[in-house]
Amino acid sequence: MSAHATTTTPQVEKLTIAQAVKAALRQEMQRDERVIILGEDVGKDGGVFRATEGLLDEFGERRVMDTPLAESGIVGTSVGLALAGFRPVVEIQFTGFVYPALNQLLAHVARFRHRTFGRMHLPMVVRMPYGGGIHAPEHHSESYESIFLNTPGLKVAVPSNPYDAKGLLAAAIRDEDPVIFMEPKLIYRAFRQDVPAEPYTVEFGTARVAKEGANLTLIAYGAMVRVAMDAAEVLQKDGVSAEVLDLRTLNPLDKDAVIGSARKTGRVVIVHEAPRTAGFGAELSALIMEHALLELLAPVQRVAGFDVTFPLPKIEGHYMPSAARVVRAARAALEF
Amino acid sequence: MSAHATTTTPQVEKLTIAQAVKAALRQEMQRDERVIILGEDVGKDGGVFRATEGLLDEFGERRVMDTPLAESGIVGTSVGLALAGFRPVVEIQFTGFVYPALNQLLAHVARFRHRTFGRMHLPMVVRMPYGGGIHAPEHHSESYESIFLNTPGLKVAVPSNPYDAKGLLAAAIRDEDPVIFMEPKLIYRAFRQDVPAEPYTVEFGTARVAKEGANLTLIAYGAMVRVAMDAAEVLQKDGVSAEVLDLRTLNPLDKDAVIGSARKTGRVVIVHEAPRTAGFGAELSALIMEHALLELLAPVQRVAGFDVTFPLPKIEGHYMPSAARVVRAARAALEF
Amino acid sequence: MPRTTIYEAQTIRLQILMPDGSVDRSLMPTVDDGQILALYRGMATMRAVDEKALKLQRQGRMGTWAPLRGQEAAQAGVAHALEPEDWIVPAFREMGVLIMRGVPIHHIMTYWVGDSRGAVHPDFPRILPTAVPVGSQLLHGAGIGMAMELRDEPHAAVAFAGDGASSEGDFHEALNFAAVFKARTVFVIQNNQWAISVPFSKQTVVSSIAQKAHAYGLPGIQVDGNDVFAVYVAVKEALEQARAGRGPSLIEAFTYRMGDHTTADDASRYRTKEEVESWEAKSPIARLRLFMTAQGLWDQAQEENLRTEVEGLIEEEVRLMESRAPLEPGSMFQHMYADLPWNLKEQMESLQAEVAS
Amino acid sequence: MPRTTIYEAQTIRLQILMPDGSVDRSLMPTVDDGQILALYRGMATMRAVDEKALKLQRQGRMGTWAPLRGQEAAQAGVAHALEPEDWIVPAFREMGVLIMRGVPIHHIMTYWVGDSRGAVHPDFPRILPTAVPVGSQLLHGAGIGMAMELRDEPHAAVAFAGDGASSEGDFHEALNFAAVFKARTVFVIQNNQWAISVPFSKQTVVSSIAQKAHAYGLPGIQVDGNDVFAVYVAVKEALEQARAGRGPSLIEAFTYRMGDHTTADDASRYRTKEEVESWEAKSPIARLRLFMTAQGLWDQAQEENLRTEVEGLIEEEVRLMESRAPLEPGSMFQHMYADLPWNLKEQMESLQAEVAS
Ligand SMILES: Cc1ncc(C[n+]2csc(CCOP(=O)(O)OP(=O)(O)O)c2C)c(N)n1
Ligand SMILES: Cc1ncc(C[n+]2csc(CCOP(=O)(O)OP(=O)(O)O)c2C)c(N)n1
Ligand SMILES: [Mg+2]
Ligand SMILES: [Mg+2]
Repeated sequence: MSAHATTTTPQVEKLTIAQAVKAALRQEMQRDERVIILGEDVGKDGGVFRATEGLLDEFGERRVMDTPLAESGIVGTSVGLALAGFRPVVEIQFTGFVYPALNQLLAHVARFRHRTFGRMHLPMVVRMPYGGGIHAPEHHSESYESIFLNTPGLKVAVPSNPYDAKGLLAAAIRDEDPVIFMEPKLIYRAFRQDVPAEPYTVEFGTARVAKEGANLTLIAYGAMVRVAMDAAEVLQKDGVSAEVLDLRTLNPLDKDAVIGSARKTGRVVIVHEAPRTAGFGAELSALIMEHALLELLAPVQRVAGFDVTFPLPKIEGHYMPSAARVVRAARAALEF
Repeated sequence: MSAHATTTTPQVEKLTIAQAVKAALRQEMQRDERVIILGEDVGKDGGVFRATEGLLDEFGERRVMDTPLAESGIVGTSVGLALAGFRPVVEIQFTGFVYPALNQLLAHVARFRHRTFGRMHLPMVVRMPYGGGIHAPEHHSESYESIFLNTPGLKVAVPSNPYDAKGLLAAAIRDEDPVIFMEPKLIYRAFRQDVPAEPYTVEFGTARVAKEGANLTLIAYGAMVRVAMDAAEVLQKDGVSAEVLDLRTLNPLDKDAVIGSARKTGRVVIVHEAPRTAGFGAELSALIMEHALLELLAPVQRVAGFDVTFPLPKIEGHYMPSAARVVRAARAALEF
Repeated sequence: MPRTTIYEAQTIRLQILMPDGSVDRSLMPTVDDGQILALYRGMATMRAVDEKALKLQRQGRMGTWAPLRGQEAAQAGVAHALEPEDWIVPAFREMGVLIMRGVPIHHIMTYWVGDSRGAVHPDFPRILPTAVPVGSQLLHGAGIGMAMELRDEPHAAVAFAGDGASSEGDFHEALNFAAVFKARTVFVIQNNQWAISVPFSKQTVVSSIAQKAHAYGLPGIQVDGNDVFAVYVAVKEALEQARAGRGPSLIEAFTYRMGDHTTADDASRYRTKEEVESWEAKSPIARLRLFMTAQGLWDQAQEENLRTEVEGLIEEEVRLMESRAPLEPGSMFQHMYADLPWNLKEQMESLQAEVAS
Repeated sequence: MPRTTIYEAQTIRLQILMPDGSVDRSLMPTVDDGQILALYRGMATMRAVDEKALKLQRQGRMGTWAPLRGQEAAQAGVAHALEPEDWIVPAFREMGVLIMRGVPIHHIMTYWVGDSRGAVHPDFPRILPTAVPVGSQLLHGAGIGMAMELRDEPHAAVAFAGDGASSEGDFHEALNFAAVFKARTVFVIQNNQWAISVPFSKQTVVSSIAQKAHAYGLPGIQVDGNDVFAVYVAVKEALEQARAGRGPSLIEAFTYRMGDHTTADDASRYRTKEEVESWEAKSPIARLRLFMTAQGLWDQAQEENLRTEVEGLIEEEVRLMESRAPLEPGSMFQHMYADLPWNLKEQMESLQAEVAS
């Protein structure tokens, strides 16, 4: 499944997404001493999801910094660190706790290059686990990619598997511009995958065809790729060949892949966890219509989170987009 | 144009949008002593756009409060004030300065009713001038409605004229749920309109047909309604009858009006100032496709801000959607 | 005067009840035996609820739980100083305060099993829901205190947060707004030495949160947070000031989080057993028991009776919690707005169809 | 000890040069005549630029301008203490600092007419752009100071903000991060008594911003901000500490905004002429001139020469600013990312087609 670079004898290791994130952090820190990590509990504790485990021991307190509990402070000081030559990789503990940092992200991080006529820029990464489905407490299950996508100047990556997690994170760290890196915590440890032991990057703006298909396109990213794959399997049993497109980065977006697949199949279902209204599905849907209206055989369907506050664990299962929901939307598209 | 309530002898006054805002604030404060105003410079100075001028003198320091310079503080204390029985109307000086308050807005204001199983709720309004075109300094020209629209639990109103400004603001203040009230500063004083002197409300979720038309629908809100109207006039000269829909509130959205008009004309152009990608135009476009695909004669067009940081005054004119741009998009739809 | 002192002030630490159970009589509040017994009972109940919750969590019958073990005195002392009309603005570890205020334990647990019906209790309209986003609730406490001041209501709000929260910008804004608007608010910071794995020494270089009050012009005091009398006295005084419109205060209860941060945490990764043990010796419950025993107020038999009684109570509360009808999935739509807009209606209907099928 | 003092706070105010031009010799820094003349020249230039900008604005040749009149000593004192390798993190009223550091005046003006080519100057890569969102730049200053500390570079960052900014959460987070990470940062707060129409007394109930340092464990001092020597001494000392890795400091320059907040403001709506006049008597420029005259360093002829020279310089700078080729509309796309993604490329092309037609 992982279309990894064709090295001659690739040494591989079986990693979860969380481990792949850690591997990328470690290798990029080895490669480039300007790379530093800041966040809450990233030091001794190794991060609440253990994505920075062992890095303090390996790189020391000057490169792996437990900060005071203040997200604006973390992102804001990272701006200064980046301007002074570091390449900060920030961990925000959960997407629901990035809000205090939004002023820094929207008013400064996204704009430094533009506002200085290109003379200053911010090579920094803001990592954050996102999404629901793990029975976490309130405010721990958010998916707020929309904010970042309506903010020019940020890039947004959302890996769906260990291979991409490692390669996209390495690419993000090497990028000269700020990247929001959203990690699907639902599948942080859900499965392992062969991942090259060597450092490598996955290019931003290149979607991955997770499954080829002819009758219908399912577009997803992050944790929802698995849901889309499950749905595709169900549909296959009914003789429907669904293509599954994993966007990998939402900005830059692989427009050609999106439009191309939509044109090919004429039917599209978009899946994301964030609330439906003004979610990124709307952008994808609009874009497809703008470029493929005449090829569309049915309205582009959106399977998304409901327009509600993410519910507490007892009923969160009903919130999460499921394969069944995707299948239902696919049928609606097929029967339109 | 203003389809105001049919009172027998309506006493009217000619007001600008800024004056209409002030009139609504004043009358609602007279009606209900729980209504209080908080913000930066709202007192003696009467607000940097004079929307609260005279209110300190009339209602005193306990109801019109100049606060310390801290947006999170303003919104966060308003949450407490609302829980304890007040109806705070917050002024954020510019939309570009609401970011420090986003944690309070997204993590608390939008959710109090949901998180308390409906037992606590927040009748509060957050007013903010938005948008560009007035040669303001950096960070003073933002249009960030997208954030609020992907945040369930908030309502969002954007008046385009004095009549609606007064009626929608009165409705917002009387609403039991939190309302983001975005005021189009480009046209704060651009024109006057007859507005009833008496208090009245404009119902949320009811779009206004600013101009009836048959060949094409232009959908806009706030300052862009005028741009759409100008474009409609140009089109009229070419014999194209454009309908102009003024959304008035983006959440709740008048879906029937949007879909109805799209079905009727088959061609739609959406206009907004916010950056195009993941802007609210995407949601409208997706929604129209979902409900009117077969009636569409052309892809729904979006005329929006570019995907850039709002530029400094010298070139901001090139950023702002113009009637010419709308006309061009309309032609593209007509010639599709 | 070319080099002038423009500000001079001090920060005080208050302690009354020592770890050995002795007290400083000169500072001892006037509390009768019934009050002392109520404090002890409250603290014992908190401890038992905490232990039960951890047990339930291991059995898969409880969601994430944030143990309050070690902070019983800090919470009991505050709760005891409150009047029914005062407002409570908790962070997320204040189950002890709620228990002592009489909120049914099964109700509190309902929230922590992940059911929003437990978020707030209809009989306690002045107790706000748990606040997970660290620090932000302090502004709600400031705002409520502003409301009390604006209406000249003789009530106050107590707003809670931890040492970690003191680093957030909202801490700053809350204390400043409260001071500027003379909010009837008492800020209680339980400095339990840890913010998950980050020790207090990495939150700030100052050695007390109380001294941060100098930035805002409100009284700040540190109390031994494991000393229920010191907490009670300090909070009571601060509340009286606040209720009378004499302004807000900041109280730092210097205590220790004996347990893991939450059931999702493993504190042994980042702190030593020795440290934890050194604080065990300062136990808030044991020292009150020593005091009560020395006073002839308490004996082994009473202790055992209490334990049995509390355990029985908790079993019953767990039963009540678990016997509650399951939460309707559709409820997630119903409390978004006063009314149900078309998009939520559509989505609710589609979910209901899905659940039915 | 049941009631112990755990912290004793003191805040100092420093003043050297009095309004009448006399100085406290015991506190006077070692500055030679050349330095004094440079300070005066810098302040006079700031004043002249400010006046010119206001004139241009009235003629429609300048965008919104934030006059710094009254704050010349605060800015000159800081600028003079800086070394070329130090970083400058301005708010939005620090044109004076930039002028004294040698940033060409026409370049500074370019920004304020609304052209982003003036935001930062290629020869001054350590001067950050104007920060309009109040307070948030202080964190950038803290971060740069952290970088200097991490790399043990003997340089420091100076981060500016106003009294209003001290209420923002970012002020708190910046000072705390700086202290915790021993950032080589000096925070200079120009307390000019007003945040647009809100007086300092409504920002906070404390009487000095310097005393807020007690919350963070860093030295805080108030200086007479209209006294260029006091500002210079305090900042120089703080910078030396910072550069040597001995930690950050907070300096409050107590001064006054003599003009409107910006050209979009009318200060007569909210403050009295008497107040403004009372501060005119404390003028930073006049008192230095009195001092220099008393020292025999300055006379009327020199004053007139300087005025003529500065005016000529400014005319030339305005000419340079106004003769610059207009900004390309397409530039708005070019600096969003290192590369140009497809959406920006499409949008740029559509704009270029529009402009061409
Ligand atoms: C804004 C925000 N950032 C991060 C978190 C994750 N988090 C939850 S509790 C906690 C530590 C809180 O420490 P403290 O304030 O001392 O309270 P304590 O847990 O000790 O009671 C963190 C980092 C959060 N809930 N909110
Ligand atoms: C976050 C934010 N809120 C509000 C504003 C609008 N605003 C610009 S300057 C200003 C007052 C600033 O006062 P102060 O910090 O004392 O600086 P001064 O203007 O006196 O130099 C305000 C409210 C802003 N720019 N940024
Ligand atoms: Mg703690
Ligand atoms: Mg000021």
